[in-house]
Amino acid sequence: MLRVEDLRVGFGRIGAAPVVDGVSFELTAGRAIAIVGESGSGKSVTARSLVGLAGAGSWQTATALEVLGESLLEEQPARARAGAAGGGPGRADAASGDLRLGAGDSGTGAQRLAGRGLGLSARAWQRVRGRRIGLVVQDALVSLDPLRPIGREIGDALRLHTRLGVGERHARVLELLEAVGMPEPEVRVRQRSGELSGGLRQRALIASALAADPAVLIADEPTTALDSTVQAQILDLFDTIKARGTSLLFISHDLAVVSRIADEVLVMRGGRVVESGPIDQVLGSPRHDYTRALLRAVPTGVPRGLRLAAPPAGAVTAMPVTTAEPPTTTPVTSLPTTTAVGGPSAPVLEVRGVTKTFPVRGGPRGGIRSAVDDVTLTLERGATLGIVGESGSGKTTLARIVLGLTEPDSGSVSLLGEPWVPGAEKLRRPRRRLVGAVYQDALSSFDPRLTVGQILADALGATDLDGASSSAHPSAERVAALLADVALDPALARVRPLQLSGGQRQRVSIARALAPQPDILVCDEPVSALDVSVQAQILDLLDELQQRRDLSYLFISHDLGVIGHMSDRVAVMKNGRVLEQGATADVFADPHHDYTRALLAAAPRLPARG
Amino acid sequence: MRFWPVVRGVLVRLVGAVFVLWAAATLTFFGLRLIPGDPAQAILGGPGSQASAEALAQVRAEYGLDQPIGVQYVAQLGRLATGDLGTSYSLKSPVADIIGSQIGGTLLLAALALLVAWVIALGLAVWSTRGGRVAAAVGSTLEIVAAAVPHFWLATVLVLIFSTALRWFPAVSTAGPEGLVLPVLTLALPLAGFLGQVMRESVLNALEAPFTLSARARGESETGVRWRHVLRHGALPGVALSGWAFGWLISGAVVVETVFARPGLGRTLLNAVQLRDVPLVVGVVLVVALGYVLMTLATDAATRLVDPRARFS
Amino acid sequence: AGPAATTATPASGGTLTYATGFGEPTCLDPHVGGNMPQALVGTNFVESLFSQDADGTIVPWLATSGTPSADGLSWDIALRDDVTFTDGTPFDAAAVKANVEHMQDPATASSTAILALGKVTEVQVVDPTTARFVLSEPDSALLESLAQTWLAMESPTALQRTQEENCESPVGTGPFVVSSWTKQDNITLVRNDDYNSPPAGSAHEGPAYLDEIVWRFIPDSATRFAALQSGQVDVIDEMQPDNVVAAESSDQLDVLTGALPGASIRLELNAGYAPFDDEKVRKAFIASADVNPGIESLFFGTVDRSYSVLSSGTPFGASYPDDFAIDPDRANQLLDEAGWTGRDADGYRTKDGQRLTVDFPISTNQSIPAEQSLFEQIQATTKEVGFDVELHPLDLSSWYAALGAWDFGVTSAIYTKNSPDVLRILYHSSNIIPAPSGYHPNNAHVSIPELDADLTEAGQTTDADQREALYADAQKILSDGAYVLPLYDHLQKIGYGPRVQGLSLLPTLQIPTFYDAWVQQ
Amino acid sequence: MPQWIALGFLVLLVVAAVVPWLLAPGDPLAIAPAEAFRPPGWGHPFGTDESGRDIYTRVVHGTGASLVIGVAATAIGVALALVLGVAAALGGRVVDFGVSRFLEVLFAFPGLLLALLVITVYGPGIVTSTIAVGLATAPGYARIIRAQTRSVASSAYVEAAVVLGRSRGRILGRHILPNAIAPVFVLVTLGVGQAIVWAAALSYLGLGAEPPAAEWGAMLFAGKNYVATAWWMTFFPGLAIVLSAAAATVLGRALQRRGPR
Ligand SMILES: Nc1ncnc2c1ncn2[C@@H]1O[C@H](COP(=O)(O)OP(=O)(O)OP(=O)(O)O)[C@@H](O)[C@H]1O
Ligand SMILES: Nc1ncnc2c1ncn2[C@@H]1O[C@H](COP(=O)(O)OP(=O)(O)OP(=O)(O)O)[C@@H](O)[C@H]1O
Ligand SMILES: [Mg+2]
Ligand SMILES: [Mg+2]
Repeated sequence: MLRVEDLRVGFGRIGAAPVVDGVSFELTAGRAIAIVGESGSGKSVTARSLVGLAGAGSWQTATALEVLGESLLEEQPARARAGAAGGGPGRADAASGDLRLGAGDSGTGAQRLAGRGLGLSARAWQRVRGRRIGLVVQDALVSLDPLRPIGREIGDALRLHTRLGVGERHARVLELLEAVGMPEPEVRVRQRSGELSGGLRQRALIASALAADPAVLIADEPTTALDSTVQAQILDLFDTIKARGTSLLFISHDLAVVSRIADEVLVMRGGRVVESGPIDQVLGSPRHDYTRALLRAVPTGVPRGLRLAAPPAGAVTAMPVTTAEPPTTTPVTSLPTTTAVGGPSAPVLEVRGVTKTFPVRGGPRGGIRSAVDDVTLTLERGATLGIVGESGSGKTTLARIVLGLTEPDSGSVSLLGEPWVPGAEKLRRPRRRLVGAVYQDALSSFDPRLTVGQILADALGATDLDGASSSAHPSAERVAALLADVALDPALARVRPLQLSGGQRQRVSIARALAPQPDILVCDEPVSALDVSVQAQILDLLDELQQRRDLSYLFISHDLGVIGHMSDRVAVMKNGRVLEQGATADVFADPHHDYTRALLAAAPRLPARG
Repeated sequence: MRFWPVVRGVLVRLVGAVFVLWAAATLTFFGLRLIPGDPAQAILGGPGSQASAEALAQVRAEYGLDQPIGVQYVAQLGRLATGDLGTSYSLKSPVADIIGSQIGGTLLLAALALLVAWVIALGLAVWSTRGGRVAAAVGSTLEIVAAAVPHFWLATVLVLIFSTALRWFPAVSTAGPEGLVLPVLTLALPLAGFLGQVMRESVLNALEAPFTLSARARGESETGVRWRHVLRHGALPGVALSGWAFGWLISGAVVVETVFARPGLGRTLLNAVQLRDVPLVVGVVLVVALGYVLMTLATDAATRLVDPRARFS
Repeated sequence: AGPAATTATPASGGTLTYATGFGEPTCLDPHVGGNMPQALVGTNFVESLFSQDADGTIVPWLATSGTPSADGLSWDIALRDDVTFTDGTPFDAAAVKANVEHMQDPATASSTAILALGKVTEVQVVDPTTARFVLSEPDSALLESLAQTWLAMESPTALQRTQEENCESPVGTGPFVVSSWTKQDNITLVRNDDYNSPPAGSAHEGPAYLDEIVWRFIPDSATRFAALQSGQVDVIDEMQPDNVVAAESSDQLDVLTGALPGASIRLELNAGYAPFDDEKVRKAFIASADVNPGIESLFFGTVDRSYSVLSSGTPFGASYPDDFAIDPDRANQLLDEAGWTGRDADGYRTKDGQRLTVDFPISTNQSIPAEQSLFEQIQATTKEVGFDVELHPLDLSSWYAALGAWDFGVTSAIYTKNSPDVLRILYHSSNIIPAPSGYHPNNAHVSIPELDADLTEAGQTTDADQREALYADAQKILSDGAYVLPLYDHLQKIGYGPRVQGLSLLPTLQIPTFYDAWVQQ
Repeated sequence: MPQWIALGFLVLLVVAAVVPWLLAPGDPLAIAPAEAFRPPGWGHPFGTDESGRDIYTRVVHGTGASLVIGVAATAIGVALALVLGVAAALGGRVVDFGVSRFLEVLFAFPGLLLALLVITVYGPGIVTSTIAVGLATAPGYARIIRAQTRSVASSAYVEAAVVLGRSRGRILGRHILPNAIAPVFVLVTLGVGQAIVWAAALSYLGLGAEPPAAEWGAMLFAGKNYVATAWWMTFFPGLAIVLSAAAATVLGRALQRRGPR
């Protein structure tokens, strides 16, 4: 169906610094190949190159690129073609057997088009796209035109590739929506993507890629933004598609998801395929260190206290400024679980009967929505309370109430036995230093004008409020100490957060939270935006800090694996209510509530470790 | 539950609109009374008239101009509240009639200028983001220069070129459509410069957005991408700015109507201010403010219609 | 300039488009208020009792003759008996009486009548064709006054209507009738087919040739000229000097000019207040204000320098060029004598720490751009001797307000009147006292008993020689006292296109008349 | 690249404004009626006007007035807008409602009329037209500042500061104001050009700088009467206006692109 041989793609000068470097694979009918790898490893660029949309200023070469036996490479002699393309430097040498796919539109700045593949004429590519190869691009949430009804978006593929009339197209769109499991297709066709949830948008996008019945479907991270139950439904959908004989190229950074769907897997790193082969073989007995590290980093099923991250073997992420990532935390490989599960200890935080409702504005029904509904929780010293639930279940709202940022409608929160919420901010302020917060989007939690050093110095200043700070230390030293605490190079103090990698940002965010020496950290999805390997480092760091400082965590995540790894106790939330809570092991082993069971069942798992 | 928020929303907007109208009328009323010049003279034939003492006294009494200004204000508000715009001091006919006879020309001018500005801006934005570096540079230069050209100057230059030299279009308004060409262009070009800058930005954003990638991956041609997707996104900020543009156009109409000798509200306003014709100025201001309010409501509604995202914000 | 005078015979029919830059009247009835825009359009549909010929001599029009009584306290005006207003009302002595009463009615607010008919106590209907004007004192300028369009005859039936209605569609005896008035766009005038009262000197009899006149308002002078050039309009007024030159050198366009009667364009020095209450300072100003080069360059030779307070179109004007000689040395000497001996950092003269500042409010509605440029040049040349002339362009209301408050040192005001009696209006001490509206014609604040006596007497005597002597004396007094700096004649400048034939100016106020005009089809 | 040209041009303007005699040693007010209406050529690179004044000298010397009007008017507008915008964003619902209505009134009020009223009350001149333009442009800025302040005030980093226990005053001073105002500087650059055009429009209606000041708008106003015979009288001041407005815009846009995020 699809044969790729020695695909190279890069941006800028032709031939230099490829971001995809020698990728080859062959995809046969009804089978699925998965590409895994960390962020920036070149997965999406590979996918886009196959339909000639690598991006503005891109170049591509390959020895073979065939769909259904037809070559997508230019037919003319390379020389003529290169001449037409402007005879740029680094033109592939015909003698070496390489064939140029051609350069993407070399537009710069002013002309920010996605490149049009020049291997084929623009017209020829248009016949390939959607008809032979369907592409579900990354970022499903924003990949449908927000101003057009999804019915039109899906219908476009039919309009472009079939001769169906308007009425027939409409009927076919409804069929497609039905096929991808969209409820109430007649209503949905007229809605625009802004009116749909993430899962529904992803389905609509898949439907539009499938509309013209392509032989090959490329799906780039199709489940990343979704709740696990929705993810499970989408994966089922891919199973069906595969069963119908469509070949699937599936891209994900989540090994568990990949193991569920793919027949073969390619592990990419820095643009190269480091390992490939049948899924069971690669995941079961990985040969390459990198694959092993990836597998290790998956927290699912890993007991508390075990390190996830591999010992530092050089730069783990592709970001350039990460040389100083984890120098101090290296030696520990395994930590004893000091805090016994449910061990007797004084509660540091008590949430009693907290309820919060929001008026629903602009919604079709009007009225109010309970974001948090009569929630009662207790967090003990030195322990981690995990909160898990789907999107919209009220996790963030609860965290904000605990942080004293949102007033609950009723109920109360007490901190170290004393009233905390509700109450005047003035009364809370002196004890603010006791509670720190780590957010999902670290970047937006930093004042964009400040450098890392200034941010941390600011946070250190907060301790001055109660006079308890060791003002003897000049702040530069204390900032350096803080950075060291989270295993960052003190030189980063002069850098702005915008220039840091995701993992580094989250470390800075943790350092800031630690600055006033809090007792409690509220972590709202602290690792959801990170790659598995980076996630592993952050989770290890949090773990280690908890040990060292006797911290209590209120740890929020939608990822059951992460929650399972991190928490002593866990609370499962849905629609603002806590459905079930208890010791993590108990809840995971023997869920009482149907919803918890569904959640656990939906979470994809890796096959047993080899 | 479903009914009240809607009614409440409408009420809030209504109260807001009435407030805006009231404040505009008040500001105008006191503003005009502050400036030198006697309204009684406006009534008696304009400045420099040598009206007799009796005539002035009679007129002052008749129009209540001998009352304290507060009383006059309340009286005027009372009349306005009942929908009575009063009688023009200088033209001696009902303000409503005068505005009625003048508003058509201005609205036509403003609407056409808005439309033309829109088409030029959108066309330029879409074209110049397509044709490579040179086109992009030309496009953005044109936009920036157009937005920087004072329209009074533009009017004179257009007349010189298209009327005096080339004789394509008449220099002053005519009954037919050809007389509208130069005035509309004069108003539209600078506006197109503004709108174009904003639209280009959103066209570029739309071209980079994942949904256009998605459309291309579906097999959509470049033309299709622009026509079906990018165009709307480019147009959106134009719609949102139309309320502002309306106010801008009315200010511009003062100059354009004078230069091209077109009847209209802008010229009426200028003359009325110069003659201290309080009821007429207040009337025109009220109509313009009402126009602005309606235009804002309309663009809000239009934006919501086109862009479901706006409904949730 | 234009095409050689065609010998083609006049053809009836067609529409002529006129574009005025004088502005749009707020009322078409010239009795109400009374300004140039009203006179311009009004001349087409109302007619006066008398007219004037090119020499300024009174000639009959709707009246056949005017005879004063021996004591000069009444005038018997004989009227034509064959004229009817366009609404069918006959023109007779009762109509004249009704008209004068309308003009004098305070509600009409005629600014012309308050001065021109100030001496008329009543009009008696002697018989249908004789109206007797009874005066409180003799008025030698009565017939001249009555020749002005602002005192023209309107149908007494129509005058019975409300002022609003009469403003919309006044009814007269003229060659055209107001057909419609679209505010800020145009007035449409259609031919009066029953017309039978052309003024003396007309080229034909009976109805006018033109079917219709479209009277447009084009305030912008550049646009107005462009419209004439492109043939969009046939006739324009208020031409700018450079356009006059351009039109004269074009083979398509032609220009009609005539000096408007009344005062010349002049600067009036406010002698009532500092610094011009000091004659030496006034003389210094006049001796340093070098206007001739500016008049030459700015007006491209379309106007001549005037040394007379009266325009060249007004009888009895007297010129005293020597009084206006440029002599900076003398100006400096005069200022030194007047005590303005100090100089400040900017080079302006000072006295007791006060700068020699002269406020100069300029009406942007009345002063054409070339004139404003001329004022800038005066500002520059008087600066040489130390005057700080501050130019303040103002809209008409603000300008009148500034004048009314005597808040100026020098200004330029237009006064059009077809009689040397304009001197009495402008310089009689009684006209320092403002009208109730605040308006005072005597802007120079001239208050000289001998001058008052001269002007009063000249206004009462009908003896031409005596009038000439008296007016000459009056003008010499003004000139000696350096109250006024005459600049040039106020010209009516009418441009017209190739289609237009037979256009002429009525001498009374140099207003274009379309009675004899016709357009080539 | 264009922004460097723009910057260079603006620097030239500032030089012209501060030390005009460096670029044009002549007297901008010196009349020479005999030299009137000379087309551009040797001695008079931009020609002469109706009073024989050198237009190049006048354009150079007029830079100061035009620039001052542009900058000062924008400063007035922005200052007013800052007060209104920040008050509306942070002052609670009542203040916000009041200020928002007030802004709406200013928006609904024809800008030119506002300027006209201010000018007729206080008399024409550079100062009045500066104030008038400032007032007329304030609501636009205020609206932007209000939105900006609101989004900053509800941003994650302000919340992070609350969590750290900072006082309201400190948060306002350290985080909200600096971040809300930063984009305003870009607006100012964009606004200066527009203010110059606005002020020129007032001069055009005879309401701007008083003669014989060599202000660009006033020069344009004087020149338009001779546009058919002496094009250079309007062309060069017009060019100066268009170029400075365009240069300011180009620079503002460049700054905008460089701004954080
Ligand atoms: N249009 C482009 N111009 C320049 N560089 C690009 C472009 N698109 C991608 N790259 C670079 O190519 C590399 C690979 O990017 P790619 O998007 O394929 O990564 P990915 O594996 O899909 O990562 P993720 O998991 O975050 O989606 C990155 O270093 C990226 O910065
Ligand atoms: N300020 C608010 N105004 C109105 N509704 C709100 C507000 N904040 C939250 N909600 C609503 O409350 C519900 C719970 O939201 P919350 O953000 O707590 O969910 P969550 O579990 O954190 O979801 P996610 O996993 O997507 O972050 C949602 O339906 C949300 O729409
Ligand atoms: Mg990707
Ligand atoms: Mg959340």
